[in-house]
Amino acid sequence: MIFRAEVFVTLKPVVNDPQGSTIRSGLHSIGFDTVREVRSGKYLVLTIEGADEAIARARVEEMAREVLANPVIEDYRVRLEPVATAASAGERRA
Amino acid sequence: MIFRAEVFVTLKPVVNDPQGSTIRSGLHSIGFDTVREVRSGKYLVLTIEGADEAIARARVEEMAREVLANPVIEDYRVRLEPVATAASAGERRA
Amino acid sequence: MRTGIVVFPGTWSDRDCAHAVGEVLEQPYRFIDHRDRRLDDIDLVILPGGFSYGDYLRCGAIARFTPVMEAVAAFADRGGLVLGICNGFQVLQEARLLPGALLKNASCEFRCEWVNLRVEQGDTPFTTDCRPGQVLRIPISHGEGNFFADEPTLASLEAGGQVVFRYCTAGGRITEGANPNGSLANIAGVINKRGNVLGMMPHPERACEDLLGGSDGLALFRSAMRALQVVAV
Amino acid sequence: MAVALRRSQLVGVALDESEYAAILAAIGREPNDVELGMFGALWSEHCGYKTSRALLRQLPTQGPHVLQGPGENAGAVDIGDGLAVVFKIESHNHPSAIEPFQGAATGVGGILRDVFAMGARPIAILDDLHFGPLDQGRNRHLFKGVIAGIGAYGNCFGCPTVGGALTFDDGYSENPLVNAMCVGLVSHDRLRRATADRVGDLIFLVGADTGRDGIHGATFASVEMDEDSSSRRPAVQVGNPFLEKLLCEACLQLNELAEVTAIQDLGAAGLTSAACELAHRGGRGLEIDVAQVSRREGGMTPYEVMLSESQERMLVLVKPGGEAAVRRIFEHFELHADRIGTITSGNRVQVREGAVSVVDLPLDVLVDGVPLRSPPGRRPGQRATPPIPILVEPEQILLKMLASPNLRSRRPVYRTYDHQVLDNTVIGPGSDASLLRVPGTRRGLALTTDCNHRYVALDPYEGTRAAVAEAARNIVCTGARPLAVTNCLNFGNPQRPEVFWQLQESVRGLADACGELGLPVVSGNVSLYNETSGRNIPPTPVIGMVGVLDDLERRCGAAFQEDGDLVFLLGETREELSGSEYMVIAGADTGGLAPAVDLAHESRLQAAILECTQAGTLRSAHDVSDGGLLVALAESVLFGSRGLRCPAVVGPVSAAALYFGESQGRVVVSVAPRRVPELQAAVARQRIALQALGVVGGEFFQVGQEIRVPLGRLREAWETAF
Ligand SMILES: Nc1ncnc2c1ncn2[C@@H]1O[C@H](COP(=O)(O)OP(=O)(O)O)[C@@H](O)[C@H]1O
Ligand SMILES: [Mg+2]
Repeated sequence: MIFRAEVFVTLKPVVNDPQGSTIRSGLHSIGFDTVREVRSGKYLVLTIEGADEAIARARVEEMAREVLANPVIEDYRVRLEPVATAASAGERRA
Repeated sequence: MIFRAEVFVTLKPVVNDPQGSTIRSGLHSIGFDTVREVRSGKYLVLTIEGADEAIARARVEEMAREVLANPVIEDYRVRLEPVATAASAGERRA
Repeated sequence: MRTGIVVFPGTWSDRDCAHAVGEVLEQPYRFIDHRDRRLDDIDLVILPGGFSYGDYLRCGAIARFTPVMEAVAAFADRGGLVLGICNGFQVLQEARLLPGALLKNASCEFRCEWVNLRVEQGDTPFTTDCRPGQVLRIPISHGEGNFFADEPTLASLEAGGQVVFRYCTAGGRITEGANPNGSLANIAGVINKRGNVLGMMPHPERACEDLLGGSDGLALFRSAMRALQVVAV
Repeated sequence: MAVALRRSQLVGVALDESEYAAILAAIGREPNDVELGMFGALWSEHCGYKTSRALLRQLPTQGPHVLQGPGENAGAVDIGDGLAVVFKIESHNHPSAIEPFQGAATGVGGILRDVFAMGARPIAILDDLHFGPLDQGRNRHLFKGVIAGIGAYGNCFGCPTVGGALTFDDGYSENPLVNAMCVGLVSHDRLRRATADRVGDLIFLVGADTGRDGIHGATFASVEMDEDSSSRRPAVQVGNPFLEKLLCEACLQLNELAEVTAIQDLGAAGLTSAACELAHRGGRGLEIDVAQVSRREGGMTPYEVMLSESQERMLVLVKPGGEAAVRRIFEHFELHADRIGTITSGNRVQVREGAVSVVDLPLDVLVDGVPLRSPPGRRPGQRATPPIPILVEPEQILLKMLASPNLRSRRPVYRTYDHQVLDNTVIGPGSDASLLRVPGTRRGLALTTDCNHRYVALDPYEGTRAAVAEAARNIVCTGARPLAVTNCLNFGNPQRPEVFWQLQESVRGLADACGELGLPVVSGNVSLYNETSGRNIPPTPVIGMVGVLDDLERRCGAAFQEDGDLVFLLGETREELSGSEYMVIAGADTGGLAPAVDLAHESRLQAAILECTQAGTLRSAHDVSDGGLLVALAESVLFGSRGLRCPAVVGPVSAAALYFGESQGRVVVSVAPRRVPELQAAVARQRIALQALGVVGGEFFQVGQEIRVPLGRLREAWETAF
């Protein structure tokens, strides 16, 4: 089976986020002054094979923990859904 | 009212994604060979004020369209939810 | 040639451009603050390299909204000469003054090294001092210089003769090996339809003195001076 | 207060019982938590230098050109034309071991601030890096992260990374060394000292908001143990090079204002160290209201504010009435600044939170009162000289050496660093020393960092002298005169007698070498406790050196220039292979004696080289170091892409020592045939041995009958990827 996994990688709340704060002040200077805070993160979309959902999810969790996120400063979240065919996986991405 | 907006910025399917393919080959090299494809993107979490949800959403859409994503190479998606109180928004930060 | 060198927060090639224009070519110049809208005394606007606003969102994404960029757009509209170098190129694309976009280098690494550029158009205001096909040695220094444009845009760039520089071998051949960042069709620099706004990833201001390894970059500034009817030095 | 709690707090702030007793005796009462935290920080090894301070007193710090020696944020030396070069090297080893990218990035950020705090514009960064072997995943991860972090910070800030060093040794596994050196320029009359001598001056904190970054974990836990600290564990510092760039430009403008009396960066121990050292240097006191400090997070305690190590922050001292003038500059750069206190007369540091007093301590005790430690040192048993593997197939060995991680081309690393920005880079990374133009003058600055840890491990005294001598030789090979030294003493746990002995011997060697070569030590940094799971790093006293070249037209490179030029070796080759790359490649145990250093010979050698470069006699000069003679020759060949023909190289030593020995005090030069007499005269005057080796040219690297390598093959080996 083929799955589409979304991995959301964010900085731990206590960690400084220069990127986020610079984007925020940028938005303010353009007039988007209702923005209180911006936190920046990574968004990864994986297409992955797996015998079943549990197995695929376990693999993605493992990758996120070991490679995709930096445990010292980042947290991550995983969302996973089956994909009918590789083709439609392509569509979903768009 | 205060809202928490998630903005997902991804590269258009026609745009090649060196970072995504680098991550993919990295994963393969350490045995995560069930990964067919990786697409890399940005994940921004905004805390924003607005009279109501519709207004807040409109502002975020506007920011995403004009600033957060580059229409030449990127697509974006917005998810928005109200945040109970300023305090709890504060907590999210701290 | 009165040159205006735009300074955004995070710009760092401003002083190098001033050195090339002011010290090496002995032309008058002034720095233009990103909040400044006055360009009436300027013949050539340079958007220098650097990391405007840290390049934190996207290179040039925030700089594009600064007041000076409104003025630069109007200046370009009046036919004024605009040269965007590295980050300046990225800003011009974000401002839609030039087509396409610049992605992460294919290597996903920053690259600072001398490269060879083939001059594809010898008749732009920035290249009249070069023969078409001439090879210039000029350094690059960027992490996101991987030129991209969708097919129709790319086709019209090629058809309209808007591709000004391509990465090439020392002998002038366009090869994959000579492409330092994965740019489509080895594109290193493009000019707008009207032919007065040039964007390029390489740094000509770093190639203006043999003491620093080469002076091929002078050709661009000298061409601009010629275009502006300044007696060439 | 419960004794048990105190005990654990002492552990937390890394003070011992005797130090705590000293505090009680000095202030006549129990310090409160915040005060104890501040003592812990300023009495720490990092800020207090309690184990190294006594040793460092041996170092020669004076000289006719010295404008500022140790004691300030960086040292400063006159280079003529009314200009001063400002420089310092600093370690970020421990943070880089935890988070390599951010650890290295913030290391660069910290040393940049030390330099622009002096009023100098940073013009160059050098990075001296040491890792464990890359076949171990963790080491590779650290290597990649550190390189990326240094590039990310320097490239974004816009200061070129022009040189440094990179070595691999199992002794650095898990405990990488990340030393960053920054060099800046300022005119004499603009040189700043971070000294508060005017009572009533206003203290401004400018730059990043203060968050819970890098507050010592153990300290934190023990002091805040009664509170819920789960959401408040110390955070790895994340650098913001963009903000640092704005801070730098702002500080350089502030430096022009008469209203500004001092500028001080915030580094280790944050506000506590910066504010207290600033006031103490001027013999004043200070008063701070932590409530005025902008926070990144809610609910921060005075303790956290005083000890936060949030990056990209500076203190600016302003005369009363000067506030408007400095505000204009802060606003121009869209920087946030808080007025947090004032300089007071007398000798007290007083910290309030609004109306509530939280700290009231005698400043001299806090900054200078730490009891110095002099733990016992013991010389370890010398390991006998191992049998020298006899040299078979020298060509294969040569190629193996050129491909080895310690000798192969560093281009894959330095091409990820912007090494050209600011338009001053005349000789960039990859050669002996880097050479920068001094803007607006004919002068050049030569920069290098050096340390062969294997020699230091064999003999800390001799090895450290070798590091100083090699650094000077690298400077001289560009045609520049060595001027002054900065150093970063990276050692293991000094409470182990063998390690403290290494430190003692190394500092003695540093003092002797700098004394004999007439090179003042104007700045530096000490990094101890580089110990992981009981293993201590090899002793690594990194030497940073700056030299001046009065006329860039007289510069010299390491690359062979012209076919037909004649190649010579200056200096003597002895039977010295211990600690050499050859022994490592041959898999032989690295025991024995470090190569001997004869500093009198070294000075004469360097005088001869300088006489020749001044006269324009030489076409190239290249220092013979790691890998020995053949590697040095191969490098000059590869730099210049020109072949070399040497008829048999002969000498009174074994073939191995002749080709790959690492005897000190040697340089390989190339000369146009008609100028050979000048070279001969110069070396004769200085009584330096001169040996003709061969002729530049051809498509091969050829030595005697046994070595004949096509240049392509030579380059292929040398350009092996990491
Ligand atoms: N090994 C050394 N040799 C000479 N000076 C040193 C050495 N180690 C530290 N110093 C000097 O001691 C002072 C304090 O060092 P450090 O705490 O690293 O400064 P900072 O807090 O500004 O980074 C500096 O002036 C530094 O130059
Ligand atoms: Mg300092």
